[in-house]
Formats: sequence, structure tokens, C-alpha cells
Amino acid sequence: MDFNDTPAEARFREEAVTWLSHNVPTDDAFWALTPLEQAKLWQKRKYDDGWACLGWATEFGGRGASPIEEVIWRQEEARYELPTNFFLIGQGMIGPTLMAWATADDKARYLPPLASGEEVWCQLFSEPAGGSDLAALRTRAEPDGDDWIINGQKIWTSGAHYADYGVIVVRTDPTLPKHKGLSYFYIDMRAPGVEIKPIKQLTGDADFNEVYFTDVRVSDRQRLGEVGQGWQVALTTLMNERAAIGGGIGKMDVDLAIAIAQDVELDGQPAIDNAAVRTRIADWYVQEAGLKYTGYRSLTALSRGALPGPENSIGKLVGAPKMQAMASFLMDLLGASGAITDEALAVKAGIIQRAYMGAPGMRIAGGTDEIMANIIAERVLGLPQEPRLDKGIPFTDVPTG
Amino acid sequence: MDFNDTPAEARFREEAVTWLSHNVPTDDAFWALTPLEQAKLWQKRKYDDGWACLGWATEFGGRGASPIEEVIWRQEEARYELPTNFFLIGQGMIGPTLMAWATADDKARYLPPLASGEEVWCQLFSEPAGGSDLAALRTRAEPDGDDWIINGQKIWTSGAHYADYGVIVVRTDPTLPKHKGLSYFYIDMRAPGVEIKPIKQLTGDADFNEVYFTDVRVSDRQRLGEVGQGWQVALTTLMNERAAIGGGIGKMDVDLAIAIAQDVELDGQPAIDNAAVRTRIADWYVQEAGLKYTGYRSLTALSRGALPGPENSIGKLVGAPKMQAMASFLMDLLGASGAITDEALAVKAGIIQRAYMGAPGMRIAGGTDEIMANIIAERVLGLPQEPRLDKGIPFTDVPTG
Amino acid sequence: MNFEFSEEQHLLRDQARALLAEFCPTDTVRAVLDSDNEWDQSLWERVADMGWTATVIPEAYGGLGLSHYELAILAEEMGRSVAPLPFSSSVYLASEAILAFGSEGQKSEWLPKLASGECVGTVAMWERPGALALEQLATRRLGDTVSGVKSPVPDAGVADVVVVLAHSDAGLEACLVPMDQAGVQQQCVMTLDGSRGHSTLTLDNAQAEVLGHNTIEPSAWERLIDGAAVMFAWEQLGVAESALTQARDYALQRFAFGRAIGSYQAIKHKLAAMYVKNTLARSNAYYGVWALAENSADLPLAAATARVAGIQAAAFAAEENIQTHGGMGFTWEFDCHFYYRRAKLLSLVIGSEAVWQDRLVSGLTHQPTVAM
Amino acid sequence: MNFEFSEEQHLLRDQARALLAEFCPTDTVRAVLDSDNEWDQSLWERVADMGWTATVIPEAYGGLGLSHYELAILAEEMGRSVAPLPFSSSVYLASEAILAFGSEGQKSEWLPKLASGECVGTVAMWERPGALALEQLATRRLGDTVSGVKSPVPDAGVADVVVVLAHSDAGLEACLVPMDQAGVQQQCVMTLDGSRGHSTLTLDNAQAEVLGHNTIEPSAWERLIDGAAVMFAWEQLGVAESALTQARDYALQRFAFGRAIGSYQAIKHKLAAMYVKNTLARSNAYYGVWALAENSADLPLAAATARVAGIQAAAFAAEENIQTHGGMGFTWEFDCHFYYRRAKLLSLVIGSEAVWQDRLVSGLTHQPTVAM
Repeated sequence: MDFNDTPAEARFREEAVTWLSHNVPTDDAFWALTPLEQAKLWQKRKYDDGWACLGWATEFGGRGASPIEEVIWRQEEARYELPTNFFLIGQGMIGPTLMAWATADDKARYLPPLASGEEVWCQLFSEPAGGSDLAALRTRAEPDGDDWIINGQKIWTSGAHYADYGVIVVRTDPTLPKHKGLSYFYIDMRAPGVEIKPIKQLTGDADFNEVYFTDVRVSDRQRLGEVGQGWQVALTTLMNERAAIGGGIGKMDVDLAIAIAQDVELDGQPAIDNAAVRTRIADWYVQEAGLKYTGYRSLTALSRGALPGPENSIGKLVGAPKMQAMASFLMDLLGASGAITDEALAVKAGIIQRAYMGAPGMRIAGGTDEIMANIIAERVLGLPQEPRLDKGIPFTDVPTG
Repeated sequence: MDFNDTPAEARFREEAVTWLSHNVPTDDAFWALTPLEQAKLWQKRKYDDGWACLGWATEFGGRGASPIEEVIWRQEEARYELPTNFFLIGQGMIGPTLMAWATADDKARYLPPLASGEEVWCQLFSEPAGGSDLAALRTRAEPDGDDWIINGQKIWTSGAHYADYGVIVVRTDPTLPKHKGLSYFYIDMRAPGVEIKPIKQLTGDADFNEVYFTDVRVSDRQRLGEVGQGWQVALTTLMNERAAIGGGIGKMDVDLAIAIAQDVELDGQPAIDNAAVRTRIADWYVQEAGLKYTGYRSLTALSRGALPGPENSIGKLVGAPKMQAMASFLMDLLGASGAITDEALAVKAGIIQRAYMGAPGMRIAGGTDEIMANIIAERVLGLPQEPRLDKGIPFTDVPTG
Repeated sequence: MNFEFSEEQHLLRDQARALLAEFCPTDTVRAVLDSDNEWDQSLWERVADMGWTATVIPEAYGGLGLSHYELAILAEEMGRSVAPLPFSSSVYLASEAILAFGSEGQKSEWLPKLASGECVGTVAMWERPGALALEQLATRRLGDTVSGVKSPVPDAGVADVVVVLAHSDAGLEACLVPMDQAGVQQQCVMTLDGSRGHSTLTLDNAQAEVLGHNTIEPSAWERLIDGAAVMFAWEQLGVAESALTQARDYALQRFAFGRAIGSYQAIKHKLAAMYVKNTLARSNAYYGVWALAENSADLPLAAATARVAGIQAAAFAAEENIQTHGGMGFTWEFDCHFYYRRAKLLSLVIGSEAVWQDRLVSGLTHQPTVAM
Repeated sequence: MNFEFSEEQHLLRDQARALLAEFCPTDTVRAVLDSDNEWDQSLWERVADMGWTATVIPEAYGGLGLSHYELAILAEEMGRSVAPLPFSSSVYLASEAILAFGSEGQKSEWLPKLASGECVGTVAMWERPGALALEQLATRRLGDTVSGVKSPVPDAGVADVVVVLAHSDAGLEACLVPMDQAGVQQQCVMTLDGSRGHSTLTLDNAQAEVLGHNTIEPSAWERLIDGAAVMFAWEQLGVAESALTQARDYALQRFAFGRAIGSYQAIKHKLAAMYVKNTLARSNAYYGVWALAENSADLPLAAATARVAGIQAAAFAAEENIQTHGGMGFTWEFDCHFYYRRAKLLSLVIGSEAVWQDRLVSGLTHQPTVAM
């Protein structure tokens, strides 16, 4: 057991490190750009030298790298603070879907600019009435000659406001059972009838959008999979979701907890000497180290050629509630000051308070705690699904309350 | 708000206190009896002076007392250590069932000796295949002239080995849906074909039994309710269950935790000064005091004429896991000595270890934690039941794995 | 056994709940949160007209001379409606401090104005991050002035008078400091809960009058805070009840996979757990208000128990209410975050969970406490 | 990145699991629990024949000279099968103590016999309830004898030699005390887990030889216990995995209301929570054994992390496995209680959760620790 690269991995890492050291933008002009412009510039630079979408075939703009090489690249790139989030959904979830379901022409047309960051994609699945029940969607597409006319509403769409294209699941036959009447299209986000409205989150930020469709015309050539096969195509996208979202719990870790506990007093002594504080920190470290070394074990498996499995759900299931509990407890340690959110006045510029406000979203986005637990129970432990009352009955007859 | 009796309650309490002080057995001869003999002697003494089954009508051997008077009596009787558990199921659950469903003749015949403790009753509901799904029972009764012939097996029967009579739910028509094909009888526990086998618990004790029925003949006159109405009759019994079981979490309380924490050291100082220990004790006290004052609120409601409701499920739902957690933590405080169960050597004569071994049973008997949470969710908060796959289909067709 | 509020007290609750339902729907909270306002002034005037600010102030000082039972009922409704008001600062803290420690003259001067709601009061205790240690305050009283920096001070932006905790050479003192003077600089501080105002107060030789013209024992101040803790516990209970109600209503109405999400055990048991915590919190709050109203020697223990139970119930219900709502719960438009913000704010204002757990065990073992 | 056992090590696991499945089914545990026996001696002989007791003992002393990676694999299987053996006492504790502190002569005398399993060793640390404080031991070594009372001492009833922790005028010492002598009185003590033996040892001028003929630093003893903690963590993981497997199998096979109980979210999420804790415990156990095998400076932190994770996983899985079984889980006939008993025993044997949580944070902040 060791934490070292194999010789081949070490060579690859060296190559990546060298390229990064020569190519990461450091000039003021770069930092003056908007984050999206920065991201596009950086993505294009990587693409030009073969460092974009490493796992993709070279014909689609990738490098044909192995999963472990992708991880090594991500580790090295992460040493720099560069904006890459804008492409996560498009490259992580939609790219693999296009590869599996699009025509050869469409792959040649759309994958390279997706890899290069020149075109940004978003995903239009969730609807207001759906929640965890994704297939309960109501947005309709009706045939009109060789086209389809889309009407309805999507929600929780990240990046809709800057995306060029989107993938969408719509109901093309409401008389069929829930999962059977769906079809999957890609659309131009600037088509007439598409209206985008940001959603203000409880934090006050707006990372998501509502997207309204009013008589939006889409060519039948933009369909992926057969009519009625939309759910299977959507599953391809969703299977890649956790790979695309994962991580990103932010710097709410035990190091921060210790720093705070060393700074403030409790019961007349530094809080770090308080046994109740120590107990909490120990439990969080057990979780943090446990996730870290679970990651190392997964990397080892990847390095030996395994595929990532549903086990990865535990990262979010453990990490998100931990983030909330830790933020809450650290605020407690600060006493009344813990409520302060002013960056200039708050301890650690308010990151603890932001984490507390953001944590509920972390516990929801990409599947609630309960959905994550279901995934582990069903897909790892092999327990049966809940009985499904909506199975096999026409969508129009499914109870909706 | 005050904790005092009303004048009428105070008078009743005074009467009870006086009677108890004159009648509680204190002689050596009494303490030389077996616990069952002690219980029967004490019950008969109460019965003779009108202090048995206080809430029952006088014609059945009771006193026609109000619920709050019953509580006051229990409080005062509980000041003495007297065996009363033997009659809990018969008087608490079966008595009310007989009152509701038995013929006038049977009530006159069976209720007074049940109240006096001269006849002990047990309840034969659970079966090996059933678990929380009580109505999934398989013990059959088949008609034979004016009689029925019972074959099958019951489990978890408290007191079967010393009971004179029992009530039993059996399946009289397996072609009907689960709840519909059941009937309810009372039986003589000494009838031919009834065989009783104690169940050894994980603690090593045997409080429960398996009871086997082989061609046991029961007269149709021993039926309570109509044929096929057994589930409704059983509900009458079960509705009275939590009243009969409740309480009894034992002396695993915060006082004990404090005593232990004052006695032993942790990190070079008395454990009671350790903040992690204090935090745990505080949380338990919040639960303990919360339950205590919830009880006071319920008593106040009783005192004003209300009936006890499903809210009482919280006592067991909070108390049983607390007992387990507290016992586990106190064993931890003792270090390696915490494992010792020898009464002569263990701290506090091993009550902590006995509590730890008994706690899983507390979390199961009378409804698991999950069943208790269901009761609160459905009957207090009004949330819907789980969908029932076994509803309306013949019992013989219900999946059993 | 009579462990219940009286008929009249139940009537007061009904009245309070109806009034706040009408004049403090969640839109009112949202309006304050979305603006730079620190309170809803017209709601304050309405509440003052009802006499709620006068509840426990003796009639001799313009109050109603009612008991803390009545105040507890109002506190629960304040929490239930997440009212954007300085009620806790002015009523549980400032008025009580003046009542407890003020001279006859000070009481006669300030209590009638606080009772009528024409003045708002608050208390300035906190100076820096960490548990509050009464013996380590940096704010100093010298002669008839006080100097130091207090932060965060709740509701100082709308207060007329602030009770400042300070040290002089003689010891711990509570100083009456009118806000309207050159020596007091007030700067708004953003907190988690923008439906309530908070400030940093910089006192630079601010005119100050020592309450009762004398030092106070730390234990006497803690007695005051114990009383406030009981009231905060009732307010937290109100927040917890609102969050549970919202979660339950949503779970009944929202369908997934053809059934109400409230029929899934994950949701059912989550809500049952909220109910259990709320019930424990309520019963412990009864115990707390009984000990406060009856001036029982149990107060330190009862107050700490009520406070810890209130913190735990409100935090759990507010957090899990959002989870019950899924993505909707994380939007600005749904009200879930009001309870989340207020629950956390209330858990910090007079010392947080760990501090009160410690005080609780001190109450059980009869040890003295020092920190808050 | 190669954070995984080798092929050979995986083969060892398969072999160990197969052997224990054959010769240590739960009937074997039940037989010891139901009798006055303290172990299954024939199983011990079989295990010794396989060389498991010799794993990390150097070849020079008759051992196999393998690493702690191999021992960790065996430890997990010992836990998985709830083996009624003095493996931990003899292998993780006594053999390691002699190896760490013994003189050349002592090692040559005892290690070959411990390696072959012909002798069983144990360690006597505990004297009284509460956390173990190395500086407060009452047992005294004077000349070549040692006197005091040690309790509970695991597996002393079947041990040939015991390493007794004692003080002399010079300081802390580990003394080799052969069991077979008049100065040692051994009395059985019942514990929670009757499938393992425990005793009180009364030492009355018992013949003793100081390991290494010298005092030992408390920190050196703690280094030894850190190593044992890693092995115990693997054993706890094995217990936790068995409990999860049993719960899962039952949940799939048991039906209620027409469906497998494993389809109810309450059960699903309970088992998912077990899986999560077991996964964290396993990954932290990897970290622990890596630090131990590589003699990393991280060992104190890694060992504490593995230990806390192991305690938590085993306790949770064992407790909730019983709950998953309902009433059946509370019977003597079902094996659920074996895991429940063993999990708790293992959590107490070298200091309990709170002590190791404290050590963990000391590891993180590099403070020295004293208690166990």
C-alpha cells in the first residue's frame, strides 16, 4: 500500500504539471475578464493543446485518456484557482449522452465546440411538479409536420442564461404510463419562445433558472433516441450526473474548525481544550478522513481499470449534512458574533455563515439525502424499490394530490 | 399552573395513602412467597377493599374511579415495591376487551376473578411469520359442529406459563383478504393440545413463550365478536396496549449518570467536569424532563376529563433509545470495567449492563421505534399510511417472500 | 395537578395568534428581509397598543402587572410568526434589566415608556467572538460615561435606550445609555437574519447612568438571563411549530411517484422526529415558565433545560423543513428560510447550546456557572 | 496511487474467511457462550497451525515476519466470525509488548512460544473503573516481584503469561508474569461477552521480570496501544460487516404487509446508514494500517481515527441489526446478540470512544495525551 503514482502515472502527471506551469494565465488582463470569459479562454487554451475532456476520443476533441489520468489531471489543475464549473454539466453529462445517442453528423458538429468551451450546454429536466420524481414531468411536445412544438416549464436549470444549447425531456404521449411517453431533444437556447427567469435562492444568490417554453419549434432531427425512448436517454445523462457534480463541499473542514476553536474561548479556556468541542471535531475528522481515504480506494480501483459505482453517493450523503452541522456548531462557538454575515466584520470573512446558508442546497441538489440513501440501499445493498403506485398506468391518471 | 392536587384529588390521595399504609404486606412470610404468589395475595387484598382495577365498574370488581384517580392510585402504590406486572395484560388489555365484546354472563363470570387476581390471562396474537404485520397470522381455526379446532403457533406470549386463560386471534377464512378472515376467541390455557415453550432472550432471561396449538377444541361460545370480525376485536385489545405496557424504562436516569460521572475519572479529572460528558447528560436531561413534564401535561388533561391519545407513543420512542445510549455511554465511562456483569463486582451491581442488554427489547416490545414513529406520523400528524400491497387480496395470495 | 395555562391565558393566545396572522403574515417578514428596514414599525405600534410590551411591567410603572405565563404565550406567537420586531430585546432583556436593577427613579423614568412601546430598549453584552465571559468585558464605565465597542447589539438601530454591560473599578455594572447622543455611534451589521436589525455600538465617553447606582453580582445578571432564556425558549418553540406545520402541509400536498411524499417513511419519520423534539421543548418550556413565574429555586436548571430543548427543536425543525421541501425549500420565494434564519439567530443571542448544556448540568449538580 | 491490499494479501483474506467459515460458524461462538469455557481451544490450535499467531513476529523469533497488513486482514476475519479466541490479547497486545520492550533474552524465550500458539499471552492494564491513567497505577514492582490487583484482564484464564503494567520507584514498567505460580491468583469475571474469558488477577509478590529490565516511557506504551487500536479497528469492522450482512439478508427475506421489510425506507435508510459508517470505518482502517505498517508519524492520529470509526460502526451496526430483526433479534437463538456483545466489549478493551476522540484531536493539534 502506498500513495505513489505508478511509473506511467508519474510520467503523465509530470507532463500535466509542466504544461500547466507554462499555460495557466497569470496576467492582469485575464483576471479582468468576467468569470465566464475566463472560463472560455482557459478551456480553449486547454483544448488547443489536447488537455480538454481528456477521456473523450480525439475525434471529438479529447485525448483518449484513462480514468486515472483524468483524475491526475483534475488534481493538478485544481492546484490553480481557475473557473471550470461552467462546463461541468455539458461536458460531464451531456457529452456522454450525445456520444451514445446522437448521429455521426451531430457528434462531429457539436462535440468539439463543447470540448473547447466555445459552446455551453445546459440540462432541462426538472419541473415544478416533479421534485425527486423526475419522470412526472408535464412539459409537452406535439408533432407538427417534421417539427415538434414544445410548451411547458422547466426549473432548477443551472446556466440557462449563458447556455447556447440545452437538452430537454418532454412528454410526447400522456396516455402512456409515466416513463413511456417521454422523448428527448436538444434545443437552441436562443430559439423563439424560450424565456429564462433566474431563481433567487435562500442565500440570496441565483445560480438556477426557471425556463418557460411557449410554442418553441424544434426539428425532429434534434431528437435523441426514438419517440417514447426519452427516459432511457435521460438515464444516460443522469448516470453521469454524480461524476459531474460530486465534490465541491468547500473549505468547511476540520482545519477550519480547529482554527476557530483555538481562537475563541469557551468556559474560560480556549474552546479547543473543551472536551465537547473535541468530541465533535473528532467525529467530523472521522467523516472527513473516511471520505478522503474512500476516495483513495476508489482511485486505486480506477487505476486498476474499474468503473466508478454508486458507492460515490456517500460523499454527498456524509459531506452535506456534515457541512451544515459543522457550520452551525462553529457559529455557536462564536457566540452572538456567529450571526454576523458582513464579510468585513465576520470571522473568516463569513465563510461559515455562507456554508450554513448553502448547506441545505447541498443536501438537496443532485438528489436529497433521502434519495442518496435510497441509491445506496438499492444499488449497493440490493434492497428492493418502494412499491410504485404509478407503474403501468397512463400518466394522466397518476394521482397528483 | 401548579403541581398540586385539586381538593377532591387530595382527598382521594389521602384515602389511598391511608389504606396502603395499613395494608401493604411487610411480614417475612409474604416475602418468602414466589413473586406470583405475592402478586396474587396483594391483588386479592386490594380487591377485597375496592382498590383493584379502579376504573372498572363496581359490578365487575372495580370502583368506578376517574382516570386521574387511577393515576393517583398508581403513584401511591408505586412508592412500595410490590409485584403487579403479572396482571398488566389481563387487566389492562383483555378486561376492556371482554367488557366491550363478551356476553353479560361471561362478563359476570370472568371479570371479577380477573380483577381479584385469582385468574390470570395472557394474549396470543403474534406469530413467527408476522412481526409488525400482526394481521398476517396463520394459526387456523376450523369449524367442527358447535366447536372450532385450532392448529398453529403463537410467539412472544408473556406469562403463558402461569396464565389460566388467554385470548387468541385465528384465521377462520384464508380466502378472504388479510384482515377479514380472522376471528377472536378466549381459551383455557390448560386445554388439551396447548403446549408452552419459553423463549430465551439475548439477556439470558425468558419472559416470553412460544405456544403451540395442536387440535385444540374451543366452543363457539368462547368467540368474541362475529366470525370474521376478529381484527376489530383485536384492535380493542391493542388500543389498550400502550396504557398497559408504557413506563418501566427502569432506573437508568440522569441521577445515575451523574453519580457515575462523579465517581470515575476521565482525562485526569472527575468525568462530571468533562464537557463532553456534560453535553450528553444535558441532552438526556432534556429528554427526561421533557417526558416528565409531558406526563404532567397529560395528567392535567386527564384531570380535566380528556382521554389519553397516541401522543403517549413518544415515551417509549424517546425513552428506549435513550436507555440504550445512556447505558452504552456509562459503560464507556467505566473503561474496561464497563464490560463486567458480575453483580458482586460490577459498578452499581451491573444495572448499567443489564440496561444495555435489555434496551434492544425495550425498543422492540409493544412496537419498534419505527412503528412508534409511524403512529406519531399517522395518528398525531395525520400523514397518510404507506401504500398497502396486501389490501383486498385473499390472504393465501399475499406475498410472503 | 394543574400543569396547564388558564382559560384566560388560552384566550390571550388565541387573540395574539389571530392578530399576528392578520398583521404579520410572512409577507411582512419578507418585506423587512428584502429591504434595509430593521423592523416593521407599524406592527410594533399595533403590538404596543395591545399592551404586549407592558405585560410583566408592574402597574406602578405603567405596565399590566401580568405574569410571565402571559408573556410566554406572546413569546411563542412572536416565534410562530417570525415577527420582525425588537420584542425580545426590549421586553425580555431591557425592561427586565431595568426592573431588576434600576433605582426607583430609573424605573419611573424608563419603564412607562418601554411599557407603552413609545421607547424601544435593548441590551449590549457582546464584544467579541466566543462565549461571553462577564469578568472579561473590555467596556469601561468611568464617572458618568461609558466607553467600549459592543457588537452585535440586536435592534440597536431602532432602540432609544440601551443597557450596556460594563466594568468599573468597582465591578460589573449595567449602564443605561440613551441612544440619542454624540457619544454613541451606531453602525448596522448584517446578520443571518435580515428580518431583524443588528449593530455595532461604539461608545466614546457616552453619557451613562449605572442601574441602581451600584455594581451587580454576576449571579444576579445570570438570573436575569435565565428569565430571558425561558422566554427565548417559548419563541424558539413557536419557530419550531411553524416549521413543522409548514413541512406537514407540504408533505400532504406534494406528490411524487403517484403518492403524497408524506406517505414515505423517510418523510414520516422526519416529521415524527420534529414532533417529538417540539413536544419535549414545549413541556420543558412549561417547566421553565413555571419556575420563572413562581420564582422557584429550580429556575437555573429549568431555564437551561428549556433553552437547550428550544435550541434543538427549532434548529432541527427549521433545517428539516427545508429538506422536506426539496429544491423548493431552497428558494427565496418559499418561507422555509425565515425559520432557518430566525432559529439560528435565537440560538446565538444569549449564549449557544454548549454553554447552556454546561449550565444545565451545573443546575443539576448545583455548581456555580460563569460563562454564557 | 495504490491504496489497496496486494493480490497475496487478498488471497490470505479468502483463505482466512474460508477457514473460519468452516471451523468458526456461529455455533462455535454459541457453544462457548452457553458453557463455562473461555475459548474454543481446538480452533485456537487450528489458527496457530495456520501461523496466524506468528504473523508479525520476526523470523528470528520463530515468526513469519509478515507485515501488519496481513495481520489487519486476519483481525477483520476474527471480528467477522466473532471468534471465541484470545487472539487480540496474545497477538496485538502481549506479543507486541514483548517485541517492543523485551530484552533479547526475553524475546527469545517467549516470542517463539507465542508465535507457535503453544503459549497464550495477555496484558493486564486495568485496575479500577474509569479511564486508565498510566501515572496512577497502584500495582507495584519491588525487586523481582509484583503486587496488586488487575481487573478485568481479558483471556487470563487461558493465558500462560501476562504482561503486567506496574510502577516501581523508577517509573512505569511492563512486567512479564508467568501465570503458573503461587503468587498469581486468577478469578473468573463475567462480562457482557461470555464468548471471551475475563479475570481478576490478584498478584501477591508474584515472580516478575521487567521487560527490557528498564522503565518505559508512557508515550512508548501509547505507541504500542496505537498499534493495537488499529488492529482492534479492523476487528470491529469485521463485526460491523457481519451485522450489516445479517441485517440485509433478513430484510430481504422477511415480509410484512405483503412486501420485504427491506423495501421500507425506515429499514433501507437504516441499512444505508450502516453501510456509510462501515465504509468510513474501512477507509479509516486502511489509513490506520498504512500508518502502522509504514511506521508513519501519522500513527497516533491514524490509529485514533480508525479506532473511533471502528467503535462507531460496530456499535451502530450491532444495535440496529437487532432492531431490523424485531422481536426475533432479541432472542437467544438468533445470532444478533453475538455482534452486540462483541462490539461493546471491543469498544471498552483499550479505552473507550471519548478517550480516543480526545486522542484524535490531540493528534490533529499535536498535543501529548495521557489517559487511555
